[in-house]
Amino acid sequence: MDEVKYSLKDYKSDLKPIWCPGCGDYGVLNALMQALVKLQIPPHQMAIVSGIGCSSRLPGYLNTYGFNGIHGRAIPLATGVKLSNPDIKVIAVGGDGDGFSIGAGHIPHAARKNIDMTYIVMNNNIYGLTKGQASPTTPVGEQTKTTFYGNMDEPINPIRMMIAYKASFVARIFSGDPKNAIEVITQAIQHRGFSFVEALSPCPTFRGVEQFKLIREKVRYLPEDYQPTDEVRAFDIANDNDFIRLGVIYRQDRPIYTDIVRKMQQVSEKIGKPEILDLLKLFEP
Amino acid sequence: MDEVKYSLKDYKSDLKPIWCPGCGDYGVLNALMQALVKLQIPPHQMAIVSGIGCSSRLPGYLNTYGFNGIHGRAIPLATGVKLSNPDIKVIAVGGDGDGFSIGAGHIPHAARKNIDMTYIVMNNNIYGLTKGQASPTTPVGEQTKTTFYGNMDEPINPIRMMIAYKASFVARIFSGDPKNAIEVITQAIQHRGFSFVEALSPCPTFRGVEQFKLIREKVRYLPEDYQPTDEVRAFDIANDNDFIRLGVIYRQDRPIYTDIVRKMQQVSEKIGKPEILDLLKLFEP
Amino acid sequence: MASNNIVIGIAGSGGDGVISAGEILVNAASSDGLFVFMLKSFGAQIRGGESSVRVRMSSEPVATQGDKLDILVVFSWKDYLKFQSEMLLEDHVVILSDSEDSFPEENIPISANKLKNWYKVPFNQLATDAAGTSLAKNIAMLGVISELFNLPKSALEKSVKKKFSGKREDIINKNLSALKAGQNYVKKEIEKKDSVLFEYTPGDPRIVMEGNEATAFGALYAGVEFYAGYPITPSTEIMHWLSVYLPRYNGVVIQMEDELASINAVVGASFAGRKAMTATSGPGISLMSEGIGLASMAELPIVVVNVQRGGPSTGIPTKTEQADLMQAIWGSHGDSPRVVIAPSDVEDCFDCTVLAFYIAEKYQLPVIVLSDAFIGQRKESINPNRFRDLKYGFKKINRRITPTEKELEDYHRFKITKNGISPVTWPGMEKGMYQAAGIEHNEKGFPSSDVSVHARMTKKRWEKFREIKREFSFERLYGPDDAELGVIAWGSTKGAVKEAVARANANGIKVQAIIPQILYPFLIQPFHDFLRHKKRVIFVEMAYAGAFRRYLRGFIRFGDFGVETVSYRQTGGAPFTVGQIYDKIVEEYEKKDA
Amino acid sequence: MASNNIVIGIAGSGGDGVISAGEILVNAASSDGLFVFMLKSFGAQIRGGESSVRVRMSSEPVATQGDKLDILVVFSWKDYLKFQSEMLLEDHVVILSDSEDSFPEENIPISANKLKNWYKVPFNQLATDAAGTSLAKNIAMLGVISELFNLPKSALEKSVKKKFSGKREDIINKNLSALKAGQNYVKKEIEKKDSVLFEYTPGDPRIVMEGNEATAFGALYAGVEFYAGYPITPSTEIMHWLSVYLPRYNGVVIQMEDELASINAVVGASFAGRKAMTATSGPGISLMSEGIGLASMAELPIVVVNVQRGGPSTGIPTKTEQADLMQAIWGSHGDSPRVVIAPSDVEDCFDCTVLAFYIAEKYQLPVIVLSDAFIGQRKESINPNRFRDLKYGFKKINRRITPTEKELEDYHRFKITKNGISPVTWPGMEKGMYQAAGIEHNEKGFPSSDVSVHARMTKKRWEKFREIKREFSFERLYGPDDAELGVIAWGSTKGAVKEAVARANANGIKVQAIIPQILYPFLIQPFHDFLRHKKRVIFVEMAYAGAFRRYLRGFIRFGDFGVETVSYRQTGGAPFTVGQIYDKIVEEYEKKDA
Ligand SMILES: Cc1ncc(C[n+]2csc(CCOP(=O)(O)OP(=O)(O)O)c2C)c(N)n1
Ligand SMILES: Cc1ncc(C[n+]2csc(CCOP(=O)(O)OP(=O)(O)O)c2C)c(N)n1
Ligand code: SF4
Ligand code: SF4
Ligand SMILES: [Mg+2]
Ligand SMILES: [Mg+2]
Repeated sequence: MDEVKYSLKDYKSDLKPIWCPGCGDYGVLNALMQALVKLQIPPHQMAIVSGIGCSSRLPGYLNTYGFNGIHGRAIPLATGVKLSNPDIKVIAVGGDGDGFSIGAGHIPHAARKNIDMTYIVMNNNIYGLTKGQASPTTPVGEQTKTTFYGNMDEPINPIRMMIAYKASFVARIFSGDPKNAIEVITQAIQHRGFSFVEALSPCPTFRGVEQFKLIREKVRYLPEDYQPTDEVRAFDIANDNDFIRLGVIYRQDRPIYTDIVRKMQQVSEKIGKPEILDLLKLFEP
Repeated sequence: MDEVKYSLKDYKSDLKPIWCPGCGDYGVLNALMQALVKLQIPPHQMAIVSGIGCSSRLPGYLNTYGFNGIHGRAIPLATGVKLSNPDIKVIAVGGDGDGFSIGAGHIPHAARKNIDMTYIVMNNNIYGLTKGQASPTTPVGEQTKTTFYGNMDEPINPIRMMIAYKASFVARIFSGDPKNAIEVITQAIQHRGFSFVEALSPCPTFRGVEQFKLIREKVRYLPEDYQPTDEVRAFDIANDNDFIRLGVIYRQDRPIYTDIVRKMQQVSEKIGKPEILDLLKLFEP
Repeated sequence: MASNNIVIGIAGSGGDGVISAGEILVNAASSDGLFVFMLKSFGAQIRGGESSVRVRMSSEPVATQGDKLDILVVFSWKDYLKFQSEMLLEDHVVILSDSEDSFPEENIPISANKLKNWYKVPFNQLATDAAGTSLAKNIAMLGVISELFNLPKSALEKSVKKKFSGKREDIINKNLSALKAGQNYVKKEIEKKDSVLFEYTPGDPRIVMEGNEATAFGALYAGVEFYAGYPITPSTEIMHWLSVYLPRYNGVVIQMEDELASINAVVGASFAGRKAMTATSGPGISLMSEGIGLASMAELPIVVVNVQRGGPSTGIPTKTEQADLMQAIWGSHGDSPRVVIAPSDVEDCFDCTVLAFYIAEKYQLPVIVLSDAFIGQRKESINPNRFRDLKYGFKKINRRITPTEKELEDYHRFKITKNGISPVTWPGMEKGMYQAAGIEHNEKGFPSSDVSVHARMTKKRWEKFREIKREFSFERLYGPDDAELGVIAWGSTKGAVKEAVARANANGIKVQAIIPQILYPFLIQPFHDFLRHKKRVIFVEMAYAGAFRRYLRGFIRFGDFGVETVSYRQTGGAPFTVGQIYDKIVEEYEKKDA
Repeated sequence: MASNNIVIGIAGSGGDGVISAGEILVNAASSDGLFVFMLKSFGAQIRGGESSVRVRMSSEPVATQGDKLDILVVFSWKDYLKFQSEMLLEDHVVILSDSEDSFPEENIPISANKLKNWYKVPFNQLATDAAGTSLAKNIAMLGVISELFNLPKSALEKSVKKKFSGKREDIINKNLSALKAGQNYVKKEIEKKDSVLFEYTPGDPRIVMEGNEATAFGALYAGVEFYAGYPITPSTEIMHWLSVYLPRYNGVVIQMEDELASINAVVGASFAGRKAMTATSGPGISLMSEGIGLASMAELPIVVVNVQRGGPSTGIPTKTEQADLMQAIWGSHGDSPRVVIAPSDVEDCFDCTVLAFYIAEKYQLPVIVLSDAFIGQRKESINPNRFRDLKYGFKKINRRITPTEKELEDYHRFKITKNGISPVTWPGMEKGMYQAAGIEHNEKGFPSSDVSVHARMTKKRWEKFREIKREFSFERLYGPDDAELGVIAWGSTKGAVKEAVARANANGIKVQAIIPQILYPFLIQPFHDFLRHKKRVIFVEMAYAGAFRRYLRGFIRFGDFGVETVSYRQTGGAPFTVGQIYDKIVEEYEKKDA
């Protein structure tokens, strides 16, 4: 990484973000671009994939290959891209609704398979794009467009879920803390395997401007001596009762899916790789 | 529960199970019926709901209200039933594929909302009904119809997932240990809230007759002094490295969804409950 | 020019209060008994982006937004540009723009003759002077136009008060001052040119509804007890509304994790005996296709509202289209009967939803209400008394039929009957336990893969269609029966077709239109009657692939009537204008002797 | 009775080796160059339930399973009863049953005249004596029938050997002994009655394939590189096969968590430049409707195989039906172009899959291959040389077109071109970065909700259809052109239609059938040609609601040809028999002068 071939402007697309003023997603976009500059990944070697939501607009703001897919399906879409071309850096992004509500069924499987991608969820505790309904991370009691009498649903804890899913890299950043965010995203992208980053990313429009302050007050870095390798300890510290922890909460090195696939292909080829039409032998009576 | 009004035959339907000889699901069905006898729940006050799979055939074998729905959707189907009639005991059942693969996205939400139902997953580590493909709990290395070169996917840990989801009752039984199974299912049904029971339920047809023995060797009850109220401890003991623990691994008492809904309805009614057509006032200019 | 029918467009940025102004105007007009039609339009930005509103008011019934603007209010020309194609101008248009807008005059893309009545008004200044805040500039603007064009003035005052009711007294007063200031400005500064002058006599107040509200209200009226849904534009208002009001009537509204969950929860609720519904749009309806098929198979009444939007895929969520027709009818795998009903305006959203519950409960099958963004999100003024005496009134919408004591003795949930309808029980009923299933089953409900059982049960499920075709007909005809030119349209294109047909007949061009409400099953008799005198028929639809045309031809042998057919269609986004349809009518009319 | 065309049915329980016996028979016949057709049928039980197999062999080409059995083998009458409606008997049928079966003779539901050639054979005994295990009773049975009916004997020996190859030598030998024992039993115990005697001359060996295997093999042949899927009956064999062979050619097969994930992974793989596909059935295809629409919108080539089964909902997973036609065409929301192709037999599964890749890659859109359980899971013998010289051969299926260097200088991924096809890049290509999207977008790929952009881009996406209609035609006609009676059918009903038409013409009943392969876009010219001499046309489909009929009428104005149309359809489960179609042809033929 001596030579700086790609600078910020190389990663920036011609589209101007249409997020609201003060939206947390700006910070996440910036941190991601800074991380890319640090990592010097050639833009054409990347695919940024998303679902639908304000946050899912992010791929359009980057000058890489991108796919703004359908609501909730960023992860399988990204899986298809990655397995088709293991050399491509694949980053999936989206919102808390996109990922934890409609997309919830896909995450455990990408995580356990350890598909080599980075998944950044911009969690604003609300549905932004559809103008303010409760999301799976909306706090209890909150009034939203669908919870006139106050939200009654216990919010999920994404970090704990990811640890339970055996995700091999689990981290949290805050859009209002760019330094930490850049560092953590950089590590997430470098990680071989499924890396998950929860980005606390306020939505001033539908959660009020106080949301930013409330988060700022509650976030803490991990204890100095914290080792992110013990899943039980990680599960414990992710409890979110007093503080919301920022940083790499859990990580583990284990084989990645594309490597395993490659190995399988090699074993398979050894069995035999005849001309396709010679496979007709299989059907001889 | 002094008077025994309902006996086994009251819960048994006219359909004879068509499961294979030796299928673990027989044991689960029996344990469930025994639990119902213990609990003396009137059959017409129950709805047993399922998805699709060998295990999902279970509702048909009970003489209660039942719904053999579509693959992966037992939980939302059950949610609809329960919220429509809180007096009905709702039990959802199904397989590991039905629940943890195609249905995986629904579980966290029923769990966090604490919808008052019991969910029994008959885990046989395989897709039975479709004749032997890998499921999310199939061990690594296993050859199945879709994993000719051996399964490469790290299996999920359902118990850990459920704890991370804040399910308020998380337990495991073994179809080959009826006594424990009856006891745990009874408690699960009694529990107010979302109760989850993983039933280890071998599939001799597609996982071989050894599966039963292998499970038998690995299962252990929880330590005598075990208290199922600490989620971190529960998460830890659910690691499955050495033993597979049977019993109630985690439980918590918190408000159930239907109670909260009722309260909301009361608040709402207080605001006013005019004749429907009087609501036209709302649209006056 | 005096007029009893006026179309006003307003364009600006998020902060300009464009939509509020439109709403106040609509309310004022409606409380003076006028017929009102209001359309909103936004850019893709959630906040601070461009927005526009178009209000048509008239002392005669109106069926569309009006093709062109009589009055255009521009807070910022830059924002107006984004809507230019949606906001066409009459030649006599009067334009009012903010005099502080720095947009270079030479770049204003409006032909000089239209700019002849152009006033630059210091809206900001007026607001700041009168109310102490530029936030009131939209109210000042209302003052200006009400004075200039003779819009309902005292009603406007009332509406401003109502808008800010609940706010502090001084806020109300400040806004009233802004309104006054606007009016005074005109009196002082503008030498009144009566290029457009609105004339009307106040009547009984009308109420104002959006289509989605009418749908939600219709559901409540029909006795809905359970709503499960997942937010999606442009349908979410239905859920918003019900989440406030349904709990009051002991109903349940639950936001599910996705549309798969929503539809299955709705099916579960119906199994539990409840009147149950969901509403969604494009992507959501695609996800629901499996669950809708389950309801067909399990013979459970459910109502599914699809507020169509621009497609395919995510498409254009905020814009309208009519391209989901065939999916509504055939969208699930297998022979899966469902009824499809299409509302054609705001009132009809109410009627169709009520009808949907009636049919669903009576026939025990899914009913799809095929609305769209154009009707779902527009406002119309409605006579409040129309709801008092309705055909499918509250009392008449019974719940599904339950078995008699005798039938319960040997209960066959899916008993084969002449009309396919079998009495149904639900959990909690002491006798009558049964298994509902998505798998093929016999009359008892037990699973069966027997070929003859499948044949019998399939027939049973479709027999209901025969009965529905017997029970319903429709008569939604516009224009003279003996016209040789016909128009067949559906859903939200009704408004433009209706006005175009009226205009054509007024101009001596004989044409008749027919607009079905129940689309599937296909009620053929009214079409056969309609075709008796026709030589040529135009199919109108707001969709590219022409599904409606194929659909009609699949059921009607136009050749047997010696009728030529022409397809007139365009992709969605902007609804048809009356002029477009009118021109097409003229074009085809002129061919008649060719 | 000598015959070169014989239909054998075998029924028994799981342990009886019914299916193995059928397979050995098929292999034997095929290696002697015979034309073979084999159907399996099972009860709902996974293990130990009833099963049956039907094998037709002939020295002439066969297109169906044969309506009735010449030979029936019954290991257990109880099991046979479950299949009675699927296993009709010729009057001259010869029945062999297990002499140890304790089923009461008076309960055998077969008319006396058919029971006249009924042999009770001690299959168990023969097996135990010869092989030391009753497991070999199916082989002993093969010995019996081969001797009795003159079935290919030495080929049978070879097939038995092959079946047990890989097993211990003595197992092979034991089975060969069982075969012999069966043959000897006949020689000794049965005084040969030549009620049915098979006559043939051996020819070049043919290969044996199931439709799903042919589909999988076709995909490999067409260069598929990525398969994502989720198991579902009756399609899973496609995934099974590819999961073994595709990795060998550096391809990837991944089992996803559901069909939503499968289709999106396939779209992702296509975005990454790969030839990608999935296969599913009923419920799975409903779940994929949103993702298929995404491929339409993002203009990405994908191949989706739908092996139709009985519906609606979970329906009858193991049985066949043709009720997904309209869903294939219109199943996604919005105007979402996709091509639909229907294979009509096992070979055609191969051809259609290859064609699907050709069209998908060339036109950059989803192609749906509409197979069904009847063709997907049956076996047919095929001339292996037919694969050597194919129209859409390996070399000819290019990948989608990529942009030139010059085009890359100002790359417009969705450039509007005359035929709607624009050059495409994918991740890894140094220039040509772009954003794919399900949201409406301009030529560059940037999101747009502009009405005119939507109109232009929608048109672009559908222009491809015009070109496809230019590129393809088809000629699948059976019977004389000048017949006044016509039959239009599709997919798996081809076999029965073809044989019925042949029989009718042989009997002096002039009739012609047409069976399209590409169903959508609708290639109208061949139909117009076909209709030239027709007065009356029968639509044949295995579905209750009659979607095919509606579909055809939507595109063809039969009235203009003066053609009367008749719909002949039945629910799925059991495929049409030749007799059914023949009778319908006769019935309609006789009406011609009425
Ligand atoms: C299948 C489907 N259902 C619903 C929607 C509507 N929709 C679009 S974005 C969204 C949720 C947005 O919330 P989130 O994912 O948290 O993103 P945010 O806007 O908050 O960044 C919804 C419900 C859709 N596009 N597709
Ligand atoms: C949408 C859909 N996809 C796939 C299927 C096919 N299918 C039926 S059951 C099943 C999996 C069965 O496995 P599991 O849930 O573990 O149940 P088991 O048979 O092992 O008890 C599958 C894939 C289906 N019915 N519907
Ligand atoms: S609505 Fe919220 S999440 Fe969306 S752009 Fe605005 S601030 Fe950001
Ligand atoms: S296949 Fe397996 S799970 Fe299914 S019934 Fe047989 S043993 Fe049980
Ligand atoms: Mg969000
Ligand atoms: Mg299983």
